[in-house]
Amino acid sequence: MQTAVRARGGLRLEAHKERSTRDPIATAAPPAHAVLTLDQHAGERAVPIVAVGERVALGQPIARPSTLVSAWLHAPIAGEVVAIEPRPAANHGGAPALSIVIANDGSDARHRERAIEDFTALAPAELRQWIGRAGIVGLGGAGFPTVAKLASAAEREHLALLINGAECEPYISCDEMLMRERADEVVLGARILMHALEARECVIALEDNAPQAQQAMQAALTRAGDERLRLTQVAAIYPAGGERQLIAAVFGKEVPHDGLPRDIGVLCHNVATAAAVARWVARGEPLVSRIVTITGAGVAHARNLDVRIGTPIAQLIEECGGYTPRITRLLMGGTMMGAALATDEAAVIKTTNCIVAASARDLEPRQPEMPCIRCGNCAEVCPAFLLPQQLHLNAQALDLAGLERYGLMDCIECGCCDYVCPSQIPLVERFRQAKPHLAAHLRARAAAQAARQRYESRIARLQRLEAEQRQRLEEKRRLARRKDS
Amino acid sequence: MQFPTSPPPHVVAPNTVGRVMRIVIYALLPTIVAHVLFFGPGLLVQSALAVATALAAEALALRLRGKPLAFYLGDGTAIVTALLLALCLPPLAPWWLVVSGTAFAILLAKHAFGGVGMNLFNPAMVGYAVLLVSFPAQLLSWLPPHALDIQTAELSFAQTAATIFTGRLPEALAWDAITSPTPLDALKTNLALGMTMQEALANPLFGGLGGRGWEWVNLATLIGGIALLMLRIIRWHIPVAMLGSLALCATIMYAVDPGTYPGPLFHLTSGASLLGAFFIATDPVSAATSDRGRLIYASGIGVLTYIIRTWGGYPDGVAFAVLLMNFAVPLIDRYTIPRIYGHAERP
Amino acid sequence: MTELAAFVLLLTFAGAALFANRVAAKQAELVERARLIERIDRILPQTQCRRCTFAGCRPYATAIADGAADINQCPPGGDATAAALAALLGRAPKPVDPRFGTMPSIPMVAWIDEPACIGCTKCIQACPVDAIVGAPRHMHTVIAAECTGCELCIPPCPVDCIVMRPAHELVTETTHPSALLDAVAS
Amino acid sequence: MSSLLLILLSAVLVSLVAICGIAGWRPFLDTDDPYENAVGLAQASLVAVPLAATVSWLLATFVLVPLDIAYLRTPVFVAVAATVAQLTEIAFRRWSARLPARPAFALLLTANGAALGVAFMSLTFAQRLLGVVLISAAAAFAFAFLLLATATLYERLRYADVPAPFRQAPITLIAIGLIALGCMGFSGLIPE
Repeated sequence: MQTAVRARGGLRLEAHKERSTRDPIATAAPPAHAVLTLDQHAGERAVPIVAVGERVALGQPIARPSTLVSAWLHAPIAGEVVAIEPRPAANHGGAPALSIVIANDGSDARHRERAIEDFTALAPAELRQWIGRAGIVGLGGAGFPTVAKLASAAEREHLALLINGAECEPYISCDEMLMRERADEVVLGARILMHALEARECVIALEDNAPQAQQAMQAALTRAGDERLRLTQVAAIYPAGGERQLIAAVFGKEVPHDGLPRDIGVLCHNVATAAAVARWVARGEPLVSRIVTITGAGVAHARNLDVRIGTPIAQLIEECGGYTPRITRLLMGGTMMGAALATDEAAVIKTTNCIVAASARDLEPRQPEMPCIRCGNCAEVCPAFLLPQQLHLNAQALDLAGLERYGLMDCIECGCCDYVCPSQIPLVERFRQAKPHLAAHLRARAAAQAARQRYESRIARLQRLEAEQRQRLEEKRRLARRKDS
Repeated sequence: MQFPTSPPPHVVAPNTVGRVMRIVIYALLPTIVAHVLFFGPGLLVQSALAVATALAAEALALRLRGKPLAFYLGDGTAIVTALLLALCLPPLAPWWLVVSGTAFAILLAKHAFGGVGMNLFNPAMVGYAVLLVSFPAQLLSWLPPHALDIQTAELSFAQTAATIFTGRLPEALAWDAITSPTPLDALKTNLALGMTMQEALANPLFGGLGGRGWEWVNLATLIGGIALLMLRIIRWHIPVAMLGSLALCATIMYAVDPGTYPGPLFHLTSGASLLGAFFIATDPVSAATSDRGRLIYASGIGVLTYIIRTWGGYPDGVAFAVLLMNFAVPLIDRYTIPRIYGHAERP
Repeated sequence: MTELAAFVLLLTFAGAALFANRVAAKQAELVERARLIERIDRILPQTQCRRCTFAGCRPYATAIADGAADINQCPPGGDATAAALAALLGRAPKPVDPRFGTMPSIPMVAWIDEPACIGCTKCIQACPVDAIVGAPRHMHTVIAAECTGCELCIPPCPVDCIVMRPAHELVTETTHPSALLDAVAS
Repeated sequence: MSSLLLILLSAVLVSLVAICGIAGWRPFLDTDDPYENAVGLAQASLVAVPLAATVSWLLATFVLVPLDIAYLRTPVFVAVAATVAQLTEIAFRRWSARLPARPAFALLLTANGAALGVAFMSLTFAQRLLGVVLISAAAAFAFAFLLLATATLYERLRYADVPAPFRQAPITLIAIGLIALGCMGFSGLIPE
């Protein structure tokens, strides 16, 4: 294995992973009530296909995708649908969103789906369609429906599949534990995805601070004996696991700002997504559970749990020994990009990779804000090579032309600039506030341009028709005159 | 259970402007110590005066502008400005010079532009340049360093303070007897008088590298500067580009005519070269912002410094060069916006 | 003699300067009007709604350039457009004159109650941006993402089956033509 | 030298006030961005100033002096600068991407060309044609650089939290004053 590759920019952060990786993954008890938010993936909300009072089996589909960019939902427990109503949702920071609530009957009766012995027997298109039925979404955090991602790159030649095991955010260790304990699943999933995409090679990337995961993966690769797959180490520099950053580090190519990875012949999936694909295809298990890291000084026993989707977060905390008195904040995701939850009643969703029960020690309090001193630390760490200080100036004045020029839309909100700012300016927050304004402006401009074009082509068409009509009239008159004479 | 929420990121580095400025002040300590060793305790009086004036002016400006006093006074930027200005002044310069220069720097060069983070020009250099063009005689009469063999009067701390405040030397001492030009000044004057380089450098003012005493002050500055680099308070671009372009100019001209132009080592260890490269040009507020921009900005300072030192009317050009390049910074910034990830071209 | 020479010379140069001025002015006149109309048109929202009393955004832009219309006649653009026009033309900004109509607080697009549509094509002819599709005696429909909300299709409809509805209900990321095309292509 | 610098800075200041300070008064039709306007004006000056200076020198040397009417130098120069400005306008309209606006473009260019050009005439090393071409080209470059730098400086000042009494003109003047302070470092560089 060669030395670790890295992309430009980024930060070396304290990983905080040792607490949660001491114990092996434990299986959390199925919840008494599972709450499944209908919009827990990117794209459009799913549509319920069960009614209140209906009995469902574990793994039975309960909501179907509404559009092409949407995903199936499956029952994570067997029992009765008791409500379809707004419930606190983790993807809304704890605010209520329409959810299906299932009461557990304790039987775990399974809804049987066929398991595919030999996935290579299926045609790639057929396999892609089959994967779509599993309700799998990007488990790294973005939650983009996997089937839509596969469709976006289908039929492209010489595609490289990138399996993202670079878990760069502090505190999160679910992918590392997955690779340590279920490496074979990851490798199988990668091979299935390769077949579905007709990819020519597959790179599995993981950070150089996870030697045990690396050994496990290497062993699994050897067992699989598939030459097309290889392992690559990336330097543990946040945000190494960002899709665009990882592609730049591994392939030395940048994704065009207005394009997708497929445009440079790459498709990126998270390791957990690959494992979920493997479970579905090989065992017929849809996405009804995932590994969640429970950590932070605010919880008694930090560890990784294999959790049913829809389990209330409060229950997971209980399984980890409950809160310690030091708890101050509850985060879903890591400390850099994670969202603060207002309540622990919210349930685990498909993209919940980590719950940080944070104490004051985990969170460095922000000092009062000073004016920017243009030190340039932010530009040095920006993985998108932006000048955050200039963006900040333009965001303060809401100068849309300036924001466009300095590339606000290319900001990935990783928080590196915010982290290093000596003036303690909440840059990411400012950028997030300014983005909708700029997006609306750009949309309006594009719409006006399109409307203008259509208006002009319509005018031109009408003029052409009128001219043609006049010409035809002339012709007829001439003919009539000739007949007369 | 309910929890308060806050926007991400939920952790930030424990770094503040105040911490950055504190480290800069500590990094100036070697220079200050060397300065006091070679030029007597004048600098201590000047620094105290300058810092007091800077804080008073800052407080006045903040009060007038209705900003929180304690918060901004604590950031240390005014103290750094005051110390840099004091380091540039002759140790026995009269008190009103220090006070007016510092007040000008803080009030006009800093707060008129909007205070910390907004000043287009380096306040310390504005203060110094104003004093230099207004009172050249006072600004150019330095003390000879103690390392010289020539008989110099050792002024005690009390005598120094008295001289600074009253403008009168202790009895039995005359200004002419104790002042001496800076090495850059002396070299320039003597060369202008028609001396050869050897004759000019035969003056006891000059040591192994640059001016005697001065070379040690500059080496102390280098130590402080390297500390700043290692603590990542500043980055290499500005010092390297400025010293590099200065040395390059000096080397070229030295190669052309060693009899008229002193070599690169002399330039690097004379005047405010090192102080400028590590402490003045690196002031982030008035410097260019991207790496490429900083290289251009600092190379410009190096070249202008050399031009002004060699052919201009003033012995040292760092202050003017910094001000001129400060002026060019917005233009440099405009043309050195880095390429954004995923874009083929720079915006 | 020298005085005379001086006089002649001065006159010559003054004449040359004036002549150059005339040439430049004449050349400028033609180009400047076209360029100014273009710039005004860029600022207008391209709704093509005719509330300004002109036949579209470009005719209104031409009228402004020729001094035949004021800058405050565009309700869809609102005060922001009026201010941008004022800045462009170096005039004092003024708010939009309410006599030219008002706009709903959120963007609206036309929506055809399809069962009621009799397929008369009158709305298709009225739409200034070709955002309505349909054939004679067949149901028509509005491409919501391309509708500018000009309301010009409402009066011609003989069965009053067109209503304005909030844009956000009808235009979503996934119903936008480009998203659909993407999805179909994949 | 310092007087030339002073004239340069004044020309920059006047141009900048015209571009940024007066509503609807921009040298170019295509843009209302002060910086873009400054770029266009700088480009035009790079053409017009050396051209005007050269033509006037030729006229002065071969017409005015032989005819013994050298006292007409200044009015002739102004007329030449005006003509050159108009010609530049015509050329710009035809070949440049930027479109000059009337009357701002020609007036600014005339004023700058005349102010700088008249100043060269009194310089000792402007006695020869080469001297005039060089010094006017150098002055045009200096003008272009100063104008662009001041225009970007002005843009940055827009975002600065400048105290109310200092906003706009006062702070611009202070900034120009500090630039002049920096330029004093050049004193003694070129003998008067």
